[in-house]
Amino acid sequence: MALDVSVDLCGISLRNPLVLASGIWGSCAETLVRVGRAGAGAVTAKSCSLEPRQGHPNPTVLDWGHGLINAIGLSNPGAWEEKRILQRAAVGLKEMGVPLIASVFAETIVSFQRTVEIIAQAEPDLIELNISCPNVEDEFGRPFALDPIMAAKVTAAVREVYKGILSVKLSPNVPDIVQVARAVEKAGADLLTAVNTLGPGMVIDVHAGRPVLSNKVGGISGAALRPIAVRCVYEITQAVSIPVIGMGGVLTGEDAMQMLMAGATAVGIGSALYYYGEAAFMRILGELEELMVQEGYSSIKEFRGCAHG
Amino acid sequence: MALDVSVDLCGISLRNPLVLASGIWGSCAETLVRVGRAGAGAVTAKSCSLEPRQGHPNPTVLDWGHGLINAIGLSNPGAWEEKRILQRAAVGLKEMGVPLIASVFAETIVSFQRTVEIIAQAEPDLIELNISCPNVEDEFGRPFALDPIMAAKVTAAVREVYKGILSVKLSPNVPDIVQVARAVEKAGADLLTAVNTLGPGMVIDVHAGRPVLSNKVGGISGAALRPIAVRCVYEITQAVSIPVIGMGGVLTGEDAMQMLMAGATAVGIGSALYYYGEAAFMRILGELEELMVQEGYSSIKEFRGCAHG
Amino acid sequence: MADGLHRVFPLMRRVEEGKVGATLIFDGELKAQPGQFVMVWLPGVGERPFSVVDDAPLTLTVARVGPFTRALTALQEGERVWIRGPFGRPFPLRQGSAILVAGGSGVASLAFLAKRLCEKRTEPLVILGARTEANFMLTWFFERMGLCPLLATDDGSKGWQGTAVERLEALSQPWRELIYGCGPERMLRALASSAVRHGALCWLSLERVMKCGIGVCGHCHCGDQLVCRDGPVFSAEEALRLWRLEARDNPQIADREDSERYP
Amino acid sequence: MADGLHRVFPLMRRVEEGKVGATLIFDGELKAQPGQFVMVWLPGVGERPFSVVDDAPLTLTVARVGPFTRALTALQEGERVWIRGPFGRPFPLRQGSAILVAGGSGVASLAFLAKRLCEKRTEPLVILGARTEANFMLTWFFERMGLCPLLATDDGSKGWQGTAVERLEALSQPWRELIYGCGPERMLRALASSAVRHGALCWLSLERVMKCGIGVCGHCHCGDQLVCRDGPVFSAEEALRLWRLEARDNPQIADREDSERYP
Ligand SMILES: Cc1cc2nc3c(=O)[nH]c(=O)nc-3n(C[C@H](O)[C@H](O)[C@H](O)COP(=O)(O)OP(=O)(O)OC[C@H]3O[C@@H](n4cnc5c(N)ncnc54)[C@H](O)[C@@H]3O)c2cc1C
Ligand SMILES: Cc1cc2nc3c(=O)[nH]c(=O)nc-3n(C[C@H](O)[C@H](O)[C@H](O)COP(=O)(O)OP(=O)(O)OC[C@H]3O[C@@H](n4cnc5c(N)ncnc54)[C@H](O)[C@@H]3O)c2cc1C
Ligand SMILES: Cc1cc2nc3c(=O)[nH]c(=O)nc-3n(C[C@H](O)[C@H](O)[C@H](O)COP(=O)(O)O)c2cc1C
Ligand SMILES: Cc1cc2nc3c(=O)[nH]c(=O)nc-3n(C[C@H](O)[C@H](O)[C@H](O)COP(=O)(O)O)c2cc1C
Ligand code: FES
Ligand code: FES
Repeated sequence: MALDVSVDLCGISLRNPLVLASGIWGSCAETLVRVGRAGAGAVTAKSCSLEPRQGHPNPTVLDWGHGLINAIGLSNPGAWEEKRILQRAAVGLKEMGVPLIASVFAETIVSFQRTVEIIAQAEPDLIELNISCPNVEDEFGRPFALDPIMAAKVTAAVREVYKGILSVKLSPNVPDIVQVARAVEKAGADLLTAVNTLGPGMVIDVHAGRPVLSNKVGGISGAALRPIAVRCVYEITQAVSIPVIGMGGVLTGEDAMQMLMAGATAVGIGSALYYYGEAAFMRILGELEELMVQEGYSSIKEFRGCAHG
Repeated sequence: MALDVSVDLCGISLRNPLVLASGIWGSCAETLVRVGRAGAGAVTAKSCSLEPRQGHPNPTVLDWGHGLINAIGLSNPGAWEEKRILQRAAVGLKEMGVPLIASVFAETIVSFQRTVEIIAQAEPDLIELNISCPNVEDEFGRPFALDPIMAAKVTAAVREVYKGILSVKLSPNVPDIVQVARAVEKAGADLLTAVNTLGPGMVIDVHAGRPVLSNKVGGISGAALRPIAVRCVYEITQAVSIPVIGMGGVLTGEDAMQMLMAGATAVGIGSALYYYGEAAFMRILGELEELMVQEGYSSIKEFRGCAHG
Repeated sequence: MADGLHRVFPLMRRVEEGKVGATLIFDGELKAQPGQFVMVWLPGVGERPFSVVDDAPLTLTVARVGPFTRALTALQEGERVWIRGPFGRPFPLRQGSAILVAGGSGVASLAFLAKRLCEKRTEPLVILGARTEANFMLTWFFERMGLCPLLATDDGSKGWQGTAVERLEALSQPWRELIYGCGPERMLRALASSAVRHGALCWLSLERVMKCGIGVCGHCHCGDQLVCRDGPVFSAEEALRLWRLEARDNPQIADREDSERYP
Repeated sequence: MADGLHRVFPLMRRVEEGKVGATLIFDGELKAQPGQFVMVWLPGVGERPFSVVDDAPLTLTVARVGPFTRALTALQEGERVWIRGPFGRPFPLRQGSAILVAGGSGVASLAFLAKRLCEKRTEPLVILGARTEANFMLTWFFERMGLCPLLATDDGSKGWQGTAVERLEALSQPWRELIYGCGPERMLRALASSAVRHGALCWLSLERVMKCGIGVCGHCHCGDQLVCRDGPVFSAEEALRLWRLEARDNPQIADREDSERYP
């Protein structure tokens, strides 16, 4: 019997559940198209802000042995240039039927709205809000993602100006991710992306006697993040009724199946590209299909969320 | 020139900075003494509560590839039996000059006090409060460690009934560990232990379609935790003036040096015993000494905290 | 990535073992050495340690003593178990002629040892003890190798009347150089004393209730050793030291009843 | 645990290269292939990519163009650098006779290639270009191998007056089958067109500003390729395709000045 690995994400049809995560390869139209060609079910562009941002000086990304640690500093060419990039990417992706997800971040609610308005002009299939960046209006500059109330405010504000499909990307670095997920759902998100990087963490070079990243600390992704991400997706999907793109440390078909069994509707792939390049998609998909055959599943909905028992 | 690896922990002299972490091997007097004999600078007993606790059924601990995940469920024989265990361990350890750290947890503040009073009768060199357990008096049953105010209350309450050296063990699962550290310092802790396990995380067996741990979720320790733990220790030691026992993923001398450079006064060793048994201590110490020679350090204070720059 | 998570093994064949248990032969191999054990997980039921009886195909022999072993021995062919391991230190395979003394389900690890010894062409003498005739397990396994185990039953229903250790003491032939034992702790204590008295090299496989199985939690300690990691196999001298350590601190332990492990 | 963190290399010897840079020979080896690069971290200064000139001992040749390269070329013997890598795809070592065409600090990776070719006893013809005589680097390295590079300077102060590619075009001898090029992008464009026109197999090493260096961040893209991961070596045909892709989307890019990379 033929395997059906397609999934439906808020009415968007994905040929398979594997989605390129934001910030990996997604800073130019050509690489986004390339990842689509390589088999991704959907692709996410790198997060962009209203104004261009330089990002942090090197070193910015390291393989510390159990995944990556990064403090890229959200470098991006700004919303107007990003709009052009998305438009170009959309042309190539549309041909292949691969949905395009745009990602937006900002340091104030108003700036979130403005940026989304510009990015929406490129008509991506979905806009994802990366709220794991400092809220400059907060007295401690805490990221929006760490506070259910602020996370909901951003969501509601963007909801006002954007009628398309809206995802909010959650941070694992909170004592109770369910609170944030519920708040964001109530504020009008159509789906959730979970999770962003963990930590932050720090790697000290003992010969230099100092942190390696120029930013000192960075977000943890890859294998080390996996069990945390799986737990987050499990908890969230138990508590909300909107779909979740689950991500964090998915490097194999088995990892992807864990995410789906935890309740994810689609699965983000980021750090895996460090290990396997864009071949990650066909590799992970092949392994997932093999597991499905082995376990006698013919479609993904047969086992989605089954770990909830 | 001779290397001096001894450290001073609130007036307690440790022949080397490596401390057995709570919960690994520390559930009986004989294994505690054995770890002392194997070269530990100090040893911590498993956390105990007022009443005996059974813990969770198997599976309770797993090697998931990048460290351990555990949900032992804080099984312990209760404070009265633990007192006997500590007394027996103290005899063997005193001979070797290895300090003994007791660990206490409870689900209410009063029960923390009662348990500490009993354990104090065994006269351990130091009592550590494991506050990463649910506070049953909190409306959400959140662990004390996740709330600076509750963490401070426990500390102050125990401080009242215990005049010996008191450490409080912090959780990495908070958006701002510095707040908790400061609150606990102010409430009277003599030192801090950082950090307890990360997460929780979840590992799903895709063939079974369910979480492997009987408790579904468990705390992450070992390599995956390391960069998070190093960052926590770095942030805490920047903010408080009491010493810190840094732990989380220390498997090599280089890892131990990272902790010390981040500002730790001593270094906890837990999951490393899974990989190397009690030989972990001499192995890590040997590697640390080799690095010290290589970098021209003759004592630990020469590089402690140097990563703060 | 090398990890310690479970692998799935479908049951290929189940062999009933008298009235007390079953031998499970799985579809798949798991490289192991005699004396090592695996942790068997039945999702929703629990996870328990079992000695490896053979590694190719993976074979376990299970005595029904409680809920988990009841579920395990009721598995149908094609159903699966989840296994991690092998764990623990194996029996040392020393040069010389050996006697294997098993009580109850202790026969499992010694069956594997007998197989390895036969492969090395040093046929061991095997003594099996059980309460009563219907409780013997794996006798067919030894017979298949051409070994004829000496049997002993408490009630005399089969073979010698008495324990396996009494049968050993009563051997007409001289003791061999190497003694390997596995079974209920009371039997192992008797065996250890005998072996030391006879000056024989002797190794015993101990059991303790296991949680992690990987030498982390400390639950399985016996004296200052962790049975899952430092054992389960110890020399008789070491076992005697560990029991003394235990008894010193828990006077009641010496006469602990472990009859439930001796079907 | 295999990771991608930095290793420390003490500087063993520094060789001044005219007025424009220095060659750094480190105490230690780092297995690499010609065309690959490493990320060099100077704590507190920054981290930048450099081609490997030799891997045993590890050798880099650095043109002083800004703050990092100034700090790097000012290192004293015994001082240390932090290195991760090597990264990227190397030059393919194909059978046949080769011409190596280098401009500016592009000489670094081609020096390593020349060494490997000489080891295979297929001596390449080497053409080096620079602005002026004082800007040549590593000529001693080629001469030590018995190679006599043809030199070209923009100002005619040494060798042929003109660019390295013009020198190549003016060769009296017929072109060889294999062309390898590294240098400023303007030069590489000219070289690629020439090579394609002559029907020669040609590989070029491109440069882009790198952040991660490990194919993650996407910063170093050229068309749909990531220079750090898919390159830095591309065939001339592929490079031409990538430049066309780039130019289509950024019309201003075609005439971008990269003189700072061409001392
Ligand atoms: C190293 C080792 C090897 C073993 N090999 C075999 C074997 O080859 N064949 C066999 O039949 N049995 C073997 N056992 C014993 C087997 O693990 C127990 O019989 C089984 O755990 C009982 O589980 P239950 O739920 O059926 O019974 P329960 O009713 O839960 O317990 C019955 C008895 O089994 C023992 N037990 C329970 N839980 C555990 C545990 N987690 N770890 C260890 N013992 C436990 C206790 O003595 C308990 O009193 C071995 C035990 C160990 C430690
Ligand atoms: C694959 C590769 C191999 C290289 N090999 C060599 C070599 O062997 N020898 C050599 O001298 N130079 C080499 N370079 C160039 C070298 O990396 C730059 O000269 C150096 O980064 C300049 O740093 P700076 O601080 O001194 O100058 P800056 O003032 O910071 O920059 C001067 C110029 O250097 C380039 N540059 C700056 N930062 C980077 C960066 N992160 N990545 C790439 N280029 C950058 C830009 O063109 C910039 O305009 C190589 C570059 C790449 C991409
Ligand atoms: C180098 C790098 C850059 C990233 N940049 C972004 C970003 O711009 N926006 C964002 O929402 N997430 C960003 N992330 C997070 C990823 O999208 C993803 O949530 C995370 O890496 C976990 O997935 P993984 O383990 O598969 O990498 C970045 C991650 C990495 C490693
Ligand atoms: C199996 C296991 C049991 C643990 N039990 C306790 C405990 O009882 N009390 C406690 O404070 N910490 C406990 N911990 C946490 C450790 O003390 C330590 O903080 C953590 O494992 C991080 O260190 P590591 O990475 O070196 O293991 C336990 C950890 C493990 C792996
Ligand atoms: S069962 Fe945990 S240490 Fe042996
Ligand atoms: S520098 Fe990051 S992808 Fe090339």
